[in-house]
Formats: sequence, structure tokens, C-alpha cells
Amino acid sequence: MVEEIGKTAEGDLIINVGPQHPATHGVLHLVITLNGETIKKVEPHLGYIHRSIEKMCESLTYRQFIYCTSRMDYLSAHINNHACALTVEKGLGIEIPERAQVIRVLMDELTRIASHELWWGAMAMDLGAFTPFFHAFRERESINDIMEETCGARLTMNYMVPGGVMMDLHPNFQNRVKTFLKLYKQKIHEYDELVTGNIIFQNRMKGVGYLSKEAAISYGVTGPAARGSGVSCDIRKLYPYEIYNQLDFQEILETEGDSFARYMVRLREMNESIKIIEQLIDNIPEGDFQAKTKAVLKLPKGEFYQRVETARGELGVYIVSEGGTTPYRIKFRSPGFSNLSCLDHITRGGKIGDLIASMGTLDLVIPDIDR
Amino acid sequence: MSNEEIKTIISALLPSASFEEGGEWLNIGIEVADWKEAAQKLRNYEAIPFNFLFCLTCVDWKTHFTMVYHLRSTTTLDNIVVKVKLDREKPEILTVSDIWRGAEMFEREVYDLFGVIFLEHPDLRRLLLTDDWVGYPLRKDYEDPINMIKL
Amino acid sequence: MFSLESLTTLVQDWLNKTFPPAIALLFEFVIVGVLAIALFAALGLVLVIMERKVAAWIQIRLGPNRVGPKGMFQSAADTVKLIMKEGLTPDGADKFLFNLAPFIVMMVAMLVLAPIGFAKGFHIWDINIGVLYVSAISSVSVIGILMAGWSSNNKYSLLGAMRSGAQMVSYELSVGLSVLSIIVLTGSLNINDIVLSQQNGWWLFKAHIPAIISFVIFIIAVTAETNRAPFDLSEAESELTAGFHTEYSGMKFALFFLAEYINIFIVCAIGATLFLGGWMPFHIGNWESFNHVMDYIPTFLWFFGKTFFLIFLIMWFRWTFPRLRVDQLLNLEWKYLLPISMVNLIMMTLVAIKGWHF
Amino acid sequence: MFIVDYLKEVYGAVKSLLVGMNRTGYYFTHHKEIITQQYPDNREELNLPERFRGEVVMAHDENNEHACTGCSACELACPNGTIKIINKFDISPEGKKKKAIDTFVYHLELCTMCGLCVEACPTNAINMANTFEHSVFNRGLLTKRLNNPDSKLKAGVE
Repeated sequence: MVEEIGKTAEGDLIINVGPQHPATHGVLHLVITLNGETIKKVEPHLGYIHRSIEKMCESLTYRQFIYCTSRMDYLSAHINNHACALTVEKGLGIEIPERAQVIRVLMDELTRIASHELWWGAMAMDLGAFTPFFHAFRERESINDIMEETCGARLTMNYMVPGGVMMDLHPNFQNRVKTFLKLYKQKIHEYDELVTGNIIFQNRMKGVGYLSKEAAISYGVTGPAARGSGVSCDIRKLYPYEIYNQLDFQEILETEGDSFARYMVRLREMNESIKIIEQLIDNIPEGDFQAKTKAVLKLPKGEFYQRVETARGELGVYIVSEGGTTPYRIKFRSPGFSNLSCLDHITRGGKIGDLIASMGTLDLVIPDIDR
Repeated sequence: MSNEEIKTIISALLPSASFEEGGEWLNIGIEVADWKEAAQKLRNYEAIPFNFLFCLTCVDWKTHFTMVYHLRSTTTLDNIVVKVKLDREKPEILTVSDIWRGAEMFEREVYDLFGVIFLEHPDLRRLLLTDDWVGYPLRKDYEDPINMIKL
Repeated sequence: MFSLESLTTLVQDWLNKTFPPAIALLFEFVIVGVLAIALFAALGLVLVIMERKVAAWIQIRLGPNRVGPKGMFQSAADTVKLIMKEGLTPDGADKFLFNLAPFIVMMVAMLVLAPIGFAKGFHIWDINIGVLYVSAISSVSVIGILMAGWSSNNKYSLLGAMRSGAQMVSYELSVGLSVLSIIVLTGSLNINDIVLSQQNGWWLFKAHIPAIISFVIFIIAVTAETNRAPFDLSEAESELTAGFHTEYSGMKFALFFLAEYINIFIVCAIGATLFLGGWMPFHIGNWESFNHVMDYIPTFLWFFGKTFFLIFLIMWFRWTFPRLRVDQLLNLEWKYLLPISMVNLIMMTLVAIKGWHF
Repeated sequence: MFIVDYLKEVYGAVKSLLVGMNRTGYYFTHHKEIITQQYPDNREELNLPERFRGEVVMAHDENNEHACTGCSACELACPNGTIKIINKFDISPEGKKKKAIDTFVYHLELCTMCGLCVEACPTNAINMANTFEHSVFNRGLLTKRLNNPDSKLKAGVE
């Protein structure tokens, strides 16, 4: 049986999962080859939401192109914008005020929690439990309200500008965040009661979708998916940006490498983000929220690469500048793209249900993959 | 490890490599013919195994293509950038998908958007665009009369 | 005790007096048919709105609240919508079987209704092998599901149907064994006799531990047999889009949908009859006055109350648990439920022989 | 000890299921936890934060005057070509020609509400309004003219 896996034979069932399918959360198209219920091969077909953002950005100025990246990984839109702003700042060589840095980190961590909340609900829904989805949205909504109040939008915030943030924090911000922290602490134990401790859920997750440490590195898997396999890859720790090196938080690592490990990494990561927010929320320094920049930004000739840790993994922004007002070439190294590449590897030999569980724990956002 | 130290190590490892100054990380230029062998060496170098290919892309310089490989070592956390110049008329390079398996998808994407042919690639097909798409959109001379955004 | 027996005998006597026996029988068939269909329609409407409200409250939502007072007519509006929709038949489908399948599933659901005692002296057919009849007929519905899955000419449907087949064949065993453990106590397959044997208390309480175990197994197994979450593998939404009824639309889909709810109602009615005394009011041993007070509540209310409680339990499962994987589903049956229910049956036999029950 | 392990496993499984049912049962009985907002009915109490970006508007004061000088900074800042400024030349009483805005065209259907135009505006002539119910039956209605007819530039704004 094992040697047959990966080869197609007569009598195999070839099924198109997607582009419209309840479990792919978007327009991912997987062509799976089945022998009965056993998966022999999974082949992703991409491009259903390809907008050629890289090409579009070549005709946008350094201020304008940031908004495009909110539409890539729309669940951590803030962190995407952050990466772009950082790259431009690196090119310009400007220092940004400390207040702006703290605001950025706070927003990043709020976004990370919001993204993981949504993932948690969607993950449970993939496995057939509908209720957690709504419970996760309750907490996520309060983050969205905070975002809306300060940034002016709920999902595609576009709050970052090169040199800082677009506007100062809303006066209510600190109170709202503290209310959220209180709500979160009241409700987080429900996550364990409803899903984590549930025997059906554990059976569905444990030992499913095994990704070894070597394979994770070889496939370029990053983020919680790789940390579930014991690969230390948190950019916030390895290559700290902004004020992350002054903060006290842990890089969550699990070594099992199965879906449950990836699940636990994300749940524990939310607590780490809460820890970061608690450290910062009462210590926002006074000062400017934006550094003084020229109206028209021109990056010097050269190449600039900056990576940040989004909720899904390592996002890299690679700008090749010819000295003009627009990037000559821009490349987004999106975390979902690399994480998707290991899907075939981890699902072969499993059941259809395992495919759904593994895919859920990779936390794929399709616009991020297609770009 | 500083860029200079990596430079000495790499120049011992790959005598034919050229180095480019500037930039955050060490830029290494490698000829197309030597690329596969150099990639093997970089991957399997014991002191600093560059085992993590975190970004693979291509830049169209109108006269030639440059393949850009960003490599990282997960043990020592050192980064290098490897650049391989390609002929624009006949862009061909050996695949590295057997060395870093994540490269398979990246190379398909580059093939799709730039038209670079990766020799010995296990499954070189269009990834994002439809199979019957004409042209390679990320090339600088690509013109699409309908869908282009011109500002 | 409030009884509907007088009503049924009255109708029968009047019909037999007025018409020749053959025509009277025909009239009785018509009345029963109309009543059964009316019950189906009413149950469909009530259970759908109930499910949606239960789901909404569990999920901290309001649920349907626009059509009618508190949204109570929502399912009627949905029915109208489903009737108006076009019932598509896919090109590659086996058209005859494709259109037949929903009716088979529906007919099975109707047939199982026959021996159930809705109230004292109110049932369609007081058959002496009632329980056997129910478990025999209810397994026929898998034919309808297989038929639907195969004839749709869709791989999702086929996979769903195959899963459903494996699931029903296995869980039938547990249902049978847990029903059997009550039969051991009553010594009769007649549903009326089973109800009457619980005059001085329901079997769930009278036969204590083994009865509770077999009740739990029964609830789990019937949840699986009616393809309800967490055992809804045959229509596993996130895996097989909609499983065996992926290709169905309009009223044909509605029939599957309705049959699912009718099946839940029937298995819950059987569960209520076997373990909770059917239409029998809540009696405790020989506390005459207490029992007498309980008798004032009409028997059909008792029956429907118990049944709906069990239905609520099954809905509660659905909105709490994730779905099992297909091999875990079969593991659960063959490694856990079946051995436990076999041991339990032996215990129950011991209890019955030794008279260790109340 | 196989039987003991088996029973422990069954007990643990059943307990974890009951814990979950307890949680959902709590929400089933506690209706005050419901968080649904009945959207079109709660229009009155719906308070959007003042920074919410709904659409670009141009503020006019009671004299029908605005602050837009027609410098087209917003047009340049917009990533999507949402804004188009058509200028005209006013003749001031002294007989001097002066650039002024004729029409401020705003394509709502192209707008992504990024707020870059508001950031770029040197005179704070435009700002983001809180309105969000933008659906119309005719796409043409989404192309808006932001300056009122016969409106003038506010005195003192350069």
C-alpha cells in the first residue's frame, strides 16, 4: 500500500476539492487522488484569486503600494502593512519615533490574536463543530472594534505609513484594550472546554498530518506550522525588528509535528501576544506618532529585504529599487505559499478527514498564496 | 557571523563565485553552469548549512534576468543572497527543487510569471495563470491592453 | 388516565356502521394517511425551527426572528421557497433512480411510523412485533441513500453514500442490542405492552445501571444511524460538500431533509417508549396519590414531551461536537459500543432473571 | 489491567464530552450572552467611530465655501485613480487669473477607503465620512461630484 501512494492506478478516484468548497476557505483548488478514503496525492491548483499585486506595485509609489498588501493576507493585514513600511524605512534609512514603534507592535499583536481567533473557529468548523466559530467571533469582534476606532477600518486598516502610523491612537484605545483583555481572560478557558479537551477533536488531530523538522525546513514552512515541528523560526525572536528585542515573550515550540502540535502552538501564541500587549499597554511613550518624511519618497538604488512574523509565518518584502519613486521589482515572500507546498507531503496516506484537519492547521489564506 | 567572515568561507568553498558589495546581506554571484553544484555545496556545508531557502525570485533587468535566492541557515541564523544571471533570450537554469523541496512551487511561479525554464524540474507547469496564457506578465516588456493599470 | 381510545373506537364504530366493511377500511386508510402526512408536515416545520433556535442559542445568536412572531414561521417560508425552486436532474445521472431515491427515504420514514403509540390507545397499527418491525424497516433507508449517492453520478455523493452504508450496517447492531436489553425485561416486542410494563416506573429508573448504559448506547447509536452530527459523515459538509444529496435541489432535497427529521423523531419516539415509558405518565412505584396527579397530564403530552427531550439531546450533541473521522466512527462502534452493549446485555439478562430491578 | 485502562479511557472520553456539553448548555440557557446585532433595526443606536472610513466627502460651510484649492495632491496620492480634479481659471476682481476647482470627481466604485487622499490634502478640504450604505441600482450614481454647485474657495486658504 505504502509504495502505491503517490502513483495513480486504475480505479483511483480523482476528486476536485474546490475552487468552491466549504473546507478550503476561499478559492483553493485541490485535485486529490483517492483510493477509497485514502489519499494518494494532493495537487494544489492556484491562481483563482491571483491579482498580480507584484506587478501592480511596480506602478505605485512607496506610499501607495502599502494598501495593496492588506489584500494579501487579509487576516493579518496590519502585519503585512508593517512589513512594507519597514522595508521602505530601511531603504530610506529613517528612524521612527518610539511611540510609533509601540503602537505598531500593539496593533500587530492585536491582529495576531484576531487572526488566531478566526483560525480557531474555522478550524473547529472544518472538523464539524459549528459553535466555536461564533464563540471565536465574539472575541474577534471586540478586537475589530478597537481597530475600527483607531485605524478607521475593521479589516484592511492601512494604518501604517512609511515613518510611523497614519494617525495617533484614539483616546479610548487603552481602555478598550483593557476591556478586551478582561473579556479574553474570562473566555479563554471555554476554548479548552469546547474544543481542545474534546476527545473527538483530539483523536482527529493527534498523529495526523505529521511534518518532520527536516521536512519543515526543506519545504520552507514557517510560522506556527513549523514551530509545531520544533523549528525555531519566530522572526520576532531571531531577527528582532521594532522593539521586540526589549519585550519579554516566549517563542512557542512543540516537537510532535502533528496537527495537534500546530493547534497548540497557535493557542499558546495567543497567550504570548496577550503578554506582550499587557507589557506595552500602560507604557506607551509620549511623542510623535510619525517621523518627518518627504512628500515624495525615493528609495536609493539597491535591494532591500525585510521580514516580519505574521500570524501565518514569515512574510518577506523584497524591493529592488532603481532610485525612482516606484519600486523596480517587488516580491512578497508570503508564508501561505510555502506552507501550502508541504500539504501534499503531510496528507499522503491519510483519510479525507485528515486532509481537512491538516489543511486547517496550516491556516491557509488563499489571497496570500495567490497574491 | 559578519558578512566578511561568511565571505571568506564562501570564497574558499566556491572559488568561482563573485561578490557584490552593499546591501544588508552578502551577495554572491554565481555562473549558471556552476549553480547546481554550488547549491549542493551551500546546502551541505557543515559549519553553516544553508538549509532554508526562504525566498526565490527573479528580476528582469531588460538585458538579462537575475535569479535571486535568499538562503538562511537555521543553525547559525546567517543569511546570504545568491544571484545567478540568465540569458534573456534563452532563460534556462537547473532546478534546485531536489535540494530545497519548497523551491518546487517557487520555481513554478517564476516559470509562470517570467518564463524561466527550470531544467529537470519534476512538474514544470503554469501555477497561477491558465495553461493557455500567452506571455509572461512580470517581464518588463509585457503589455496587456485590457488589464494593465497605468497611472 | 386520559385516553384517546374512546375517540378512535368511536370513529371506527361509526365507519363500520355506516359503510360496508371494505369501504370502511378504505376510509380508515385515508384518514390514517392524511393524519400521517399532516404529522409529517407539522413535524418538519416544528423540528426545523427548533433545530435552528437551539443552534442559535447555543451559538450566542438570536436565530430566525423575522418571519412571524419570533421567527416561528421561518420554516414555512423556507418550505415555500423550496417548493418554488427547480428540481434539477443532472445530465449524467440515472434519472429514474435519482428521482426515486428521495421517495424511498421518505416512504421508509412513513412506514416506521406505523407501530408507534402516540397516546393511550392511539396508534396506527398495534402490531405484536412492533420493535422488530421498526428496526427492520428503518435499515431500509440506507437503500434510498445508496441509491441517491450512486445515481447522482457525482464522486462526492458516491463517497457519502458508501460511508452511510458502512455506518448504518455497523450501528444497527448497537441499536439492536440496546433495544434487546429492554425486550429482555418486558418479554414482549409489542410496543403497547412495553409501555404498559412501565406502569410503576420507567425502565431507565427501574432497571438502573444496565438500563442507563444501554440508554446511552442507544442515543449514540441512533444519532449515528440517522446521520446526525457528530456522525454525519455521509454528508460531512467540510469534506464532501453535502455528501449523498449534493446534486439534489428544490423539493427533492427537501424530502431528504424532511426524512432526516422524521427519522430523528421516530428513533427518539422509540427511545422514549423503551426507556422513558412512552405515553406513560411519570409514576413512582405505588405512590398512588402522586401517580394520580401525574395521570391528569394527557398521555400524548407525555409522549411528545419525552420525544422532544430526546430530540433536543440529539440537537445538543450536534451543536457541540466535532465530527468523527470515518475509521474512528467504525472504531467507536466495533471497539467500544458493541463490546459494552454485549456485556451490558448479559448484565441485563442477569438482572431480569434474578429480578434485581424495581 | 487491560480492562481498567479501557474503562479509564471510556470515562475520560465521556467526561470530556460532558464538559463540552456543559459549556454549550450554559449558553443555551443564558440568553443575555447573545451578541447578535439586528442591523437595519438598530440604525438609531448604531454608533460608528468618528474615524471610520466610509467615503470621501468635501466639507462645505454655511456660505457654500470649501477649502479645496485644486492642487490635485489627492489625485496623485490615490492608488486607484479614484479622484479626478478638473480645474478652471477664475478671474479675480483685480483681473488676475487664478486656478480654482471646477469639479471634484470621486469614483466611489473604485475607492478602497485607504485614506491616503485625506492624508495628502494640504488644506484639509476633504475628509472621510461615516456613511457606509453605498448600494445603488445604477453604477453611474457611484461617480460623485464632491464640490457643491456654485461653491467657492474659502477666503484665506491657499
